[in-house]
Order: sequence, then C-alpha cells, then structure tokens
Amino acid sequence: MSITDWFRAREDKRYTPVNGAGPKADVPEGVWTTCDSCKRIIYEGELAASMRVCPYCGHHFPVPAHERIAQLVDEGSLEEFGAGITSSDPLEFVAAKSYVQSVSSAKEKSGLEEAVVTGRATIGGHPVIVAVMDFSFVGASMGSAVGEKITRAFEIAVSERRGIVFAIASGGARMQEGMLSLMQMAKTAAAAKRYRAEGLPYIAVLTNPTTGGVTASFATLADIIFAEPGALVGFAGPRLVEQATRQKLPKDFQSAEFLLDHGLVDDVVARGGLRERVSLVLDYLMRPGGAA
Amino acid sequence: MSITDWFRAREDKRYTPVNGAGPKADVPEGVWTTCDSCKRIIYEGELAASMRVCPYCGHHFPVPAHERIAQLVDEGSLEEFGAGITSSDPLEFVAAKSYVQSVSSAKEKSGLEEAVVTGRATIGGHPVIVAVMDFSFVGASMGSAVGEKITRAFEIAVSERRGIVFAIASGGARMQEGMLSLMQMAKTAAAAKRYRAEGLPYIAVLTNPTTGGVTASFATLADIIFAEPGALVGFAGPRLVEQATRQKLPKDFQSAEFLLDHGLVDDVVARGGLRERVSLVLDYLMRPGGAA
Amino acid sequence: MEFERPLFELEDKLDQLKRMDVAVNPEIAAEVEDLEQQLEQLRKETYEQIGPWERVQISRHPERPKTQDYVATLFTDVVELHGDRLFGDDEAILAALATMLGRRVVVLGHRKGKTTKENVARNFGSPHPEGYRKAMRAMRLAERFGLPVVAFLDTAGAYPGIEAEQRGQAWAIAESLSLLADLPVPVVVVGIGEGGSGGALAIGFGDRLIMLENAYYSVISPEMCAMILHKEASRAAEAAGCLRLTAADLIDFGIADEIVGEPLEGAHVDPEPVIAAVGERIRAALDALGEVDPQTLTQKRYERLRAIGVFEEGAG
Amino acid sequence: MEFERPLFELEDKLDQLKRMDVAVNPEIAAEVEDLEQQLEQLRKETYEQIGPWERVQISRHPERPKTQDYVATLFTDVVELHGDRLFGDDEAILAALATMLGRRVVVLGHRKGKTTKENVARNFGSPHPEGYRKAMRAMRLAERFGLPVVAFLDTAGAYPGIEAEQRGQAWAIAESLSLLADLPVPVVVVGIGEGGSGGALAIGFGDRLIMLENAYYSVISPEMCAMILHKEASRAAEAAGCLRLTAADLIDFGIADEIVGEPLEGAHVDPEPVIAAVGERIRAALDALGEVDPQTLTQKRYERLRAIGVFEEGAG
Ligand SMILES: [Zn+2]
Ligand SMILES: [Zn+2]
Repeated sequence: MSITDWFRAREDKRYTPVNGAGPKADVPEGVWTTCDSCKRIIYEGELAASMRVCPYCGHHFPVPAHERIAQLVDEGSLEEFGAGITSSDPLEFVAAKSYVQSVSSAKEKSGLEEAVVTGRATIGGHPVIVAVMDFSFVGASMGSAVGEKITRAFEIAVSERRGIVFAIASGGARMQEGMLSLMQMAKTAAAAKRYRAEGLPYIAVLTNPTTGGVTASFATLADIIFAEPGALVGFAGPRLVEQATRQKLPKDFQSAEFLLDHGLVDDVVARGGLRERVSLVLDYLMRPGGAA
Repeated sequence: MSITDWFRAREDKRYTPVNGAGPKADVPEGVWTTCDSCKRIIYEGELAASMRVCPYCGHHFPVPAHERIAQLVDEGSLEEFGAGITSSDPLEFVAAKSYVQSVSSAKEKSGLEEAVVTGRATIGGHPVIVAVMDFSFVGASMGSAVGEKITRAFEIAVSERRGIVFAIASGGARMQEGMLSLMQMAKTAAAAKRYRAEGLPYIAVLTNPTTGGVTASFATLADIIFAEPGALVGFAGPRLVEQATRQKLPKDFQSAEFLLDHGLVDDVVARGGLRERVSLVLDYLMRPGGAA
Repeated sequence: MEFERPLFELEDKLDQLKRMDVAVNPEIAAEVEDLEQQLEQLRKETYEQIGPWERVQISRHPERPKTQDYVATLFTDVVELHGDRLFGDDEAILAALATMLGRRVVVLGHRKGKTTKENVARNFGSPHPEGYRKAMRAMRLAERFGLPVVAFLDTAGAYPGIEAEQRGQAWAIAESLSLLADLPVPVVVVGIGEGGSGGALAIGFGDRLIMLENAYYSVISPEMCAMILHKEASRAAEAAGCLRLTAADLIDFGIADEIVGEPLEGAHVDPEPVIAAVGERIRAALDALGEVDPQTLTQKRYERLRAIGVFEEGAG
Repeated sequence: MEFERPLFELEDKLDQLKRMDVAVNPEIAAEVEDLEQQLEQLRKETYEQIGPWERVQISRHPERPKTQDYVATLFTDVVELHGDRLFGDDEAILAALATMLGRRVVVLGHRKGKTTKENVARNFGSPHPEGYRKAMRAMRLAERFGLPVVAFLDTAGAYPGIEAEQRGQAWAIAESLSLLADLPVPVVVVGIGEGGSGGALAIGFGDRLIMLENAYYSVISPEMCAMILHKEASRAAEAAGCLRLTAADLIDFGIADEIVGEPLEGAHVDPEPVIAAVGERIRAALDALGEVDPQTLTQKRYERLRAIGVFEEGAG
C-alpha cells in the first residue's frame, strides 16, 4: 500500500508555503510559494495564472478540485452531483487521530465534502461526466464515499450517454474504512466495465500522485490514459518498493515519463495543453449516436 | 525468416541414420539410429515402439505424419480429407533446384502429397479435426496447399462442431510461393478466428521445430498450447538471431522449456503422455451442446 | 506463534514432569494432574479469546493448508495452465482446469510454498503482473467454455518490486477486477489464509465468498497500518483490531457469506476435516449458482458489489 | 543506388563540361548538347527497365518518404497513442488518432527514422512484440469507436532479437493477424516502402491494399532468400526476381488492388505529388468502404483472404 509513502511525504515538503524562520521571513504566508523542483519563489497570483505550473521549470503543483475543473471543462458547464455524499466511520476507527477527526479537518482545510468532486459538464462541447480528486482531502484516498461517487459517475454517464473524463490523484484505498475501501476497487472497476460495454469513451488524467488501490482499479481502465509531467504513478509507492527490495530505484521510477517508456500511458501531457488534448480525443471517440 | 536455419540444420545431422564410412560401418542402413542428444545407438524397432523417443535420454525424434496420427487419435478413427491437395508452382520458382523438383522429391521421400495431413478423427471419444505436419516435406513449410488444408480444417470443424487438435512442425512460410505463402498466415489466422468465435476448443502441440510464419499465425492462436520436450519454437531461428544480434544466445533459447519459463506455452508434455493430456483437455472444453 | 508461548511453556513443564519416575517421586502424579487441568484451562483461554492479530498469525502459519493442499485433496484430473502468453509464468498464482466430484471448473489460487526453495520460486505467494495475466487467461477460458471459477486466496499482497511496477501491476490488477466483474460463469472465492489487499482482490471477489475462521482479508497489512498510524510496525496487534479484517467482520460488512470453522489451534493441527468442509461449501455454492443463468448471475454480482460501502448522504 | 551509378557518372561529366568557358572552347557547346542527349537516353533506359531488385533498393532509399511524412502531410489533429499497457512503447510502430479531410481514423505505420539517432530509437523500423501489441490496442479502439484503420507498411521485417523472441513476437503477430481478420471497420493498407514478411503482415492486410510503384512486399528478404538458395547474399538481385515481390506482381496474384505511380527515379526525388496521390487513393477507398456495413465488410475481407493461394487438387 503506497499510502505509507504519501503520508510520509506529506510531512516533509509538498507544496510548502514559505513562512516563519527562514531567510525569506518577510514574505507573508501563502502569498509566495517555493517550487519543489527548482526551489525558486513564485508569487501566488502568478502560480494561479499559470495553472499551478512553475513558470521557471514547468513543475506541476497539485491543483485544488474546483480549480482543476475550471481548467478542464467548458466555462460554467459544471453541474455537480453527489455533493452531499460524505464519509461515515463504519469501523469506528481510532488511532493516533480518529478517522472522524481526519475527515473533519480535511473538510475544513479543503472546503470539500469528500476527496472527489463529480459532475456533469461539457468539454469542447461534448457532454461528459467529470470526476476530479483532491489530494488535500485525506490523501485523496478511496473509501466508501469516493467509491460511491465514482460508481455513480459511470452509471450516470451510461444512462445519459456521456463521455467520462477523470482527473485522478490518490494515495490509495482509504485504510480507515478497511475492507469496505478495498471493495470499492472492485465496485468501481465493475462500474467502469459496464460503462465500457456502452461504447462510450473514458479518458483518465493521472496527476501527482496516483497510487495504490485507485491506480489498480478504475484509474487504469480508461480507453486513453494521459499523465501530467513528473506525476508519480504506481501501485506500491517508491519508499515501500525500496524497503521491500533493498534495491536502488531506477531513475525517475514511477514518474509519468517512466510509465510512458514502459508502455503504460498514452502520453504525458502538460497541464497547459490538457483541455485541448482531451477535447480532441473526445472529438474522435464521441460520435453522434454513440458506438458503431 | 527462420527457414534459413532449418535448411542449414537439415544439412548437418538431424535424424541421421548411421551408415557408410563411420566406425559402425557394419550396421545396415536405416535399422539403427544414433540419438542426436545422447549419441547412443537405438534399434529402429525399439524407437518405433517408444513413439520415437530415445529410451536412454528421452530425446524426442521427429515423427512421420501418419505415425503421429496413430499416436494421437483413437485407433482407426481417422478419416482423411484434402488428401488430393498438393502444391502448384505459381511463381515458376527456379533456383539451384526448382520448386517442382523439391516438391516431387519430398513426395517421394515422405509418401505424402503435402506437408500436412488433415482429417476427421476422435480423441478420447471427442469428435475432432486433426492436422499433423511432417517436417520431412519441404521443411513442413506453409505454402498455398498447406494454408488451404489448415483453413479447411478450421472450416469443417465449425460446420461439424468438432474440436481442433493440431500437431505442428514447420520451417515457416514456403519461400518458393512468395507472397502467396505469406498471405496463408493471414488466411489461416482468419480461419482460426472464425473457429474461435464458435466456442469450440483448439489445442496445438508444437513439436521440433516450429518456426517462422506458422508460429506467427495459426499455431499460436490455440486455446491450449503444449510443446514437446526440447522442441525448438520461435519466429526467427536461433542462427538468424545470433547473426543479427551478435550476442550469445541464452541457454536453451527457444526450447519448449524456455518458452514455458517465458509464459508462452501452457505446458511441456512428453510424447508418451500427450494423447492422454489432450483427451483430458477435450473433456473440459468440449461439452455436449457446445459453448455456454 | 507468539500468543501460544505460555501454552507451550506449560506443555514443556508437563512433559518434563511426566518423564520423571513416579515410583521415586510419588507426589508427581498429583502435580501432573494439576498441571494437566491448568493446561486445559489455559488452552481454552488462549484459543477462545484469540483476537484479530492472533488470527492473522494463524493465517500465516507455515503449516497451514495451502492452495495446493485444497487442490490435491478436493480435485482430480488437474491440468495446470502456465503463462500469460506475454512475458512469463508466475508461480505465485496457480491456474488449472480441475474436477470436483464431477464438476469441471477453472481453479485459481495464490500459491505459497512450504519449503524455502518453493517460497523463493513462488515469491512467497506475492504475484507479479504475469500472475494476474495468467489468471485472466484462465478466466477467459472459463468464459469461453462455460466453466465455473473457484479461487483460493492466500497472499500477503501484490509484490512491491521494481519489475512488478515497471510491468504495470496496477494495470494488471485493474484489468483482472474488470474481467471478474462480469465474467458470465459462477465465481466462488475461498479465503484460506492471508487476503492481502489488491493482490488478493485481483482474484478475490465473485458470487460467493467463503472464509476460513482464521483467514483474514484486509485493505492493508496490520504491520504497515501500524507503521502509518504509530510509526512502529510492532503495534500491528492494535492495528489488526482497528482494521476489522477477520472472517466475522467480513460477514458483518456483507462482504463474506459464510465461515468454515477450524480446530481451536488453527487448521494446521488437523487439516483434513477443514479441507473437506471447504469442499462441501464449494460444492454447495457451485450447485446453487449453477442454477442461475449467466445474465442474472452477473447482474447479481454487480448488485452485490454495488451495495458495499457505508457513507452518509446529505443534500448535495 | 548501385544501379544508378553510370547515370551519375555521366551527370558529373556534363557538369564539368558546363563549368568550362564556352568563349575559350567553342566546341564545348556541341559536346554538351550531345552529352545531354546521351544522358536523357541513359536515364530512360535506367529507370524504364528497372527490375525487382532495383525497386527493392528504391524502396529502401533513405530519403524515401516515410510513414511520418504521409501522416504529417495528409492528416491533421494527430493524437499519438503510446504503449501496449503491458511492457513498453515500441517506437518502430506508430499508432495514432488522426483526421484526413474530415475523416477520423486510426493510423498505424512502421516508422523508420531519417537520422541514425532516430533509426536507433526506432530499431530501423523493425518492431518488437510491444509494437504489435500497441497496434492491437489501437485496433481495438478503432473497433470500439467505429474508426476506420489506415496502415502504412515500411519495415524490413520483425526484429530477429533475443528479447523479441523471449516476449513472444510470433504470438503477438498471430494475435494481430487474428484481430485484423474480423475487425469490423474498414482497413486500408498502403505499401509505401519495404514490406518485410510477418513484421509487415501484422498490420498489413485488410479491405484494400494500395502499393506504391516501387514498394515491395515479400515473404522473405531477397538477401536471405539468396543465402538459402545459393549460400551467398550477393545473389539477392536474382532472388528478388524469383520472389515476385513487386507491386505489379501483387496485382497479378490478386493480393494488391492498385498501384500509385512514382517519378522515374523514385518517390524521394519529388515526394509531394506521390503523397498527394496516396492520400487521394486512401480517401477514395475510405469513401467506398464506408458504405459497407461491418458484417459485409468482414465477410468480404474473409472471402478475399480465403481466395488467396494457388494449388492443385486431385482426388484425395
Ligand atoms: Zn520550478
Ligand atoms: Zn538419447
């Protein structure tokens, strides 16, 4: 379960606003960001304008769900559904922090009810269902609520004959819901399979990071898989692989570019060209009247 | 085209009866055979009784087509078809030896009209179509006649709802019929595909050697693929690979056991157990009333 | 196993006493009797109160019956299928045609070894992508020829290796889930030991899930869960409790259908009746599912999966 | 190319003469005129009488238009698809969604490089199993979404490498043939250069086969055929003749449907009109095939293949 790595990674440095004691102590919190990759300092407004891609080195920062949707769908076309679906605590999972606490702080932090936002929209005029995952919400892990929203997305797409475009990020299955989480892999895969039988297209965009049970279920069952530059995508996360094998990992192991080399994704597409590329693919795969 | 290798290999030593000037000069020709593998001398009658498997080391010798059929099908069940189909010379192919000469000397040597014998039979009581290839006939290469016989085998099996059991050997496509031979790959693959859609089983037994265009068409489209021990199976033959890559070949490269390791065949089955294994598989895959 | 240590210590003591000469030390007889009573009591306490973590340990017992034991005992005419026809043959997963009291099926199963050599060849039962792809090939055969599928689960999980990642194990697992989801033949799954995450799930759901009493099925191993929660794998017992991974938990969640009981100490102390009972349950499941037409079967399988999950839904 | 050498020598001579000063050597003018006539005559003789072996050489000309030239010129909105989702991405085969004058199709093609670096990355256009498997993935997309397939052939053949064999190139080619055989969308194939054996055939048959005048399609390379026949690759010219591998031969055998003409010297001297003519033929073929319903299409494709072959049949 690669979720380990992501929990750890979150501790160190991902998308850290510059603050406190450092040499740039004067900069007000949240207004400036240091690039994880080139370490330069970027003004928040500039980052928002560049789709959260570092203007210096092209590093792709995480994108909050609604910002991602705005980047992807035709303006104003989103009609959200399932927004009231949120996690319960079926295992009464209590550890260092209770699951209930984790979820409620995620809600507060992200302004979302769950790790995925789903809705009807159009892209390049094509009617689609979109689902966008937000890593800031419990590592965009998949529990019952995420599984349900993804499943409904496929089901609604079938009944309304819409394409599917998912922007995926995830730390994996949501540990705190135990087997209920694991079974969401089978449930979403089953829904994807039913959707597939309808001859409608499914485009997945894998963003940084996509790991664990989400990679091993609906995320990789798409007709066309794109990945964002530098995105880490895999099943077991890199730290776990390193620990288990005691081998040095290959350069860029599990990066989008590595996956491309290994035949696992259709292409690596920079965020700036994503909407256009997705729209173009929909032109090919969504013909009036559906499947041949 | 691995046929190169086989033409060459035929020159040196495959299944050589001991004769002439050697130290065993007293042995009458054809009555004794030296094992290619362990080099021991085997009495012809003993070899026939052991299904042409060396009683000392288990080496599998080539088997003439009708002897193979007798080993494989229920006794007396063969009803041959397509026996009148034989090669023409559409390219008027003349080189060191003309194609017409090659075919006519093959006919004389083997007592066959073509490199494959096809017929209706039963195996373990199951109605099947069998095709058995004989390497002594122009290297069991596939020209128009072989392609036609194999295609008819699939077609008759469809119309009579029979299983398919092929014992395959081949040096590849038959060069002397040029593109007509190459197209037999597509033709037999198309026939195999139509057969497949009927929910009837196809079992292929790959014997020494199976290479080139036959391996890359109908031979490997079977539901279940068995290979005889030590059989060489591949697309490009080992000498060609060695020449092209200038690399040392891995141990047992392209042997049946190598293929098993590389996930390409279901099992390696010794000749003595072949009929039973094939019959057992037919028990599983041929249910009264056909496909579910 | 760790939790059995006090029991074993008492057994040792009793053994020593018994080896003494009663004629020389007549008071021993009484002491033996006393100890035997204590032992009986402790045995009861040990096994009757075993928790999730103890069950996980039992599920991993090296002598616990393995896929190959079930196959050898319950099935005849086994024809093993090898290879994915793409890259390799993964010995960590078994795929075979097999017959159970006249019922012809495709058998799948994770295959742990019993010896170190076997375990190395089989990667301790943790599949590579080739294993799932071999299983898929067998599933497609099952589909084409109308054979039910019986799958035995016993894996710590998918292998977190470089090559397994390079060759797309997530893709392979996802494809396998997708294939199983609407495979138009009965699929009976038996949790016989470990049910570790995606590596188990890839062949681990269907129309019926039978769990052995001490088999577990979990989204994550207790050790790794403990690492995440407490930064120490040693708190695995605690994590095992949190994860609700026992057969009984799975029944509660509507994921498993039935439990096959084991001897107090675990199936390894007396495997035959356990294996026989599993066979009986498989037979009954196949009989019941055999009556259902393929379309209803896959529809019900979908509904079954569709219903799994606990969440809240307010006004969106 | 070898057979053009006398021509090039004459051209050189003429060039030298022309560079001389006519005022100084007035007799040059007549000599130039004479040589020009000779050259014209030789050019005609050289190219009008070129045989199969010369065509093979033209088909291999490094500057001959390649798959990527056809795609870049004839198609817009190209979305390249990468990878087989199993093992790797083979650059020797292109797979893409592309649009040709409003017609949306899946394009496949062998991809030779123009530079050494490109050729190394693309293995000189000789695919590995991953290439065929990528092509199959694209074909399945074509099937699912009703897109016609256009395939450009230009390969010396499958790669005779250790890894290609290990990963089952014969299996991959066979599967690809099987998939193409009844793919329920129009399949238009264009032989633009080399058509080497199984590596070409894997994406090399369908409902229409258009051959460039100097493209070849053969069961075996002339060099290898010569090796087998005469133990010397140098007799390739002879073998090329025996093999009947030219576009015209393919028409005679009922394998190819039409030939697109080239400039005398080959398509490389003036690629644009050749590429445009190919585009025109593809367009016409797609228009005609687009009228046919999928079932009739695949039935006709089968009958087309079924009819290929010349043999005798006596009383069996
Ligand atoms: Zn940067
Ligand atoms: Zn021997």
